[in-house]
Amino acid sequence: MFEIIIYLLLIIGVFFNLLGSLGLLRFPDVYTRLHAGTKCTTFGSIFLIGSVILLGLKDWYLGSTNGSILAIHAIVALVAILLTNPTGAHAIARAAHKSGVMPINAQVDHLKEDTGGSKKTTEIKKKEAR
Amino acid sequence: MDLVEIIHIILPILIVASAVVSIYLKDLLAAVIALAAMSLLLSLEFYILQAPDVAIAEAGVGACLTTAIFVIAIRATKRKEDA
Amino acid sequence: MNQRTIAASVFFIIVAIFFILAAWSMRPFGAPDQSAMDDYIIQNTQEEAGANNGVTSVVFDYRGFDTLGEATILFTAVAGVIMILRREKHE
Amino acid sequence: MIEFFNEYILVIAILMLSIVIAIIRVILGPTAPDRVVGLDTINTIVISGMVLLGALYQDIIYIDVAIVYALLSFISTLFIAKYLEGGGF
Amino acid sequence: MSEMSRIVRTMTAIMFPFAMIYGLYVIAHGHLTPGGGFQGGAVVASACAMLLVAYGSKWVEEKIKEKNLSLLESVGAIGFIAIAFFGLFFGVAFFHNFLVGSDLLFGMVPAVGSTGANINTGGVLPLMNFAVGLKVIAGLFAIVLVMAYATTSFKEGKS
Amino acid sequence: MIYNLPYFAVMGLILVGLFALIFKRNLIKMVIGITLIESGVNLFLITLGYRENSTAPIYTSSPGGIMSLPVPQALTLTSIVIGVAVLALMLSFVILIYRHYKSLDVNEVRRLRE
Repeated sequence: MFEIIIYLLLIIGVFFNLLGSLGLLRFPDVYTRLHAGTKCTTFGSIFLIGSVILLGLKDWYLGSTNGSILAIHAIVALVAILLTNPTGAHAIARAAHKSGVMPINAQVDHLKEDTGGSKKTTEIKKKEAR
Repeated sequence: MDLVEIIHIILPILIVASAVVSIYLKDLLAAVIALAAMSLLLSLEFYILQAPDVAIAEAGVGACLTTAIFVIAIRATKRKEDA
Repeated sequence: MNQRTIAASVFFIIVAIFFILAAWSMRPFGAPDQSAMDDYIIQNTQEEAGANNGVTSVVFDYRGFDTLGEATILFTAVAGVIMILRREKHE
Repeated sequence: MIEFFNEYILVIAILMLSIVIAIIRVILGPTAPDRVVGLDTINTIVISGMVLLGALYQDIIYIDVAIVYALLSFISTLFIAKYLEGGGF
Repeated sequence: MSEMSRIVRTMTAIMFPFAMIYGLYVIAHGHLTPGGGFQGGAVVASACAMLLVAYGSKWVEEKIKEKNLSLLESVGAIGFIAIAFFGLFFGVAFFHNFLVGSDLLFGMVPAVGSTGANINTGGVLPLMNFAVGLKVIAGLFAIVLVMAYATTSFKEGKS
Repeated sequence: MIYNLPYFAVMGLILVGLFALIFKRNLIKMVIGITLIESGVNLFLITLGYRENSTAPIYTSSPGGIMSLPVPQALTLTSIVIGVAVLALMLSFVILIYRHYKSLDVNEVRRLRE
């Protein structure tokens, strides 16, 4: 019972991780690569670490003290990944846009128009954004 | 334990490959990124060579401090390698 | 392609051949030759140093002088960095 | 080793393949943000691989390394992003 | 100018106590789990570097003076050497582990073989871990802070 | 029985670092080369202390069995912290040289010196 769920979680996780890195290779520009390389691997890692948590809970249920410690440490690692990974992705996207990397095949770039508009509206929008 | 040997085989090749990349690239920032990847894989190598103490030290130093110092130095000097 | 580059190339090739031969004739991976000292440390670290972690007991107990030298080098390096870069702040 | 754990080894081998692909992106990437995205991907994959290896060795002390990486690996990303944004530190 | 966007600042303010506590855990459990003074010091210094990159070096310089970091590093070094000299005074030799087997703090001897974690063991090793950890924290963070601050002020004065 | 592949990785790292140190003229590239050599030496020490099918030398709830050697790991541990301190010192010198000569090229620095 437990093993079937663990197998399922492992299959889902490794599938999404492989898909994420493949998308990282195949996509055309930075922003789409960011989708593949950050969101997809984070989603896969949730399932992979979740399988380890389930393994620890199973050991704990069977009467081993190491199982609970394994599960708790894996939960801490999962929470750390969930907190830090989107922050890094946001920082990369913002830096890429500020350093002048444009999306390929983009017809309208709203952010560009915002920063290139009249100064007053830009300042107001900046204050709102802060 | 046969498939673990695959990790033992792939990982040194990747380490040397990223080291070569970090020397080959002309852009110094890209070289530093490749160096960070090398440090990351080196920490995984320490991990599977049964040295978790060294892996933690390499993680704390290589993941953050080395890259930080290099980026600060590149910020203070210049980015492109003229050669 | 001056003489300097040629001499450097020859030196590099000699060193490369030496390293390749050394890596080729190394003992097999995963089987240390002499491990008497390490076996002693592994067996006695819980009684003598009182620690479960063998590496920490080596760093701070069996080989404390290494750590003392490391502390000296770290102190010197930090003092050097502060001394080099501090002058810019007051200008 | 129990036979059940061989599946973990298989998963880790596939993760190695993913790391190879991400390394190719780090090598190819035309601009610096591409390479940073590749580095971030390698970070995440290595963290999950470390947790799986800790479960494979059945030794709880190994997962500490994964936690350290998960806590600290995005700081290098922040430094490089701040450099690309321009402005001093 | 020198601070990052609001998301990064908020997440840094959330993550910084976690990283700090985890680093102190690594230092304090150095004799039981993988870790110790060097590793925990590197983790805490990295956490402080995260604060530096998110809020800018000027903000950090106002909070933590580099002089105090220098002082802290000297305190760590003096503590390390003093513990080593205690081994000479109370025991037989420099770096002698004089607390093992006594009834004092950290004086218990663990059972031989694979045991559970008991934090009251280790002799002088936890104390040395704390001294060296203090030294490494202060040293590495002083390096990063001084480099960031000096180069930034140079650039702004230049342009 | 991996047929000495980690030794070849050590050799590759040290050779790549030496190549950068000899043939590159950029100062930061040379510093990167020194970092690579240091990483190679660390990997060499850890590789020397590895035993086949061993566990880490830590007794806290370990599964038992033979353990890998602790002394090379301890030496590597001190080596890493020394490495980052010395790296910071070298980069400080590089920043100082750039402020004096406005260049990172080794030949430029040497020529202006004469």
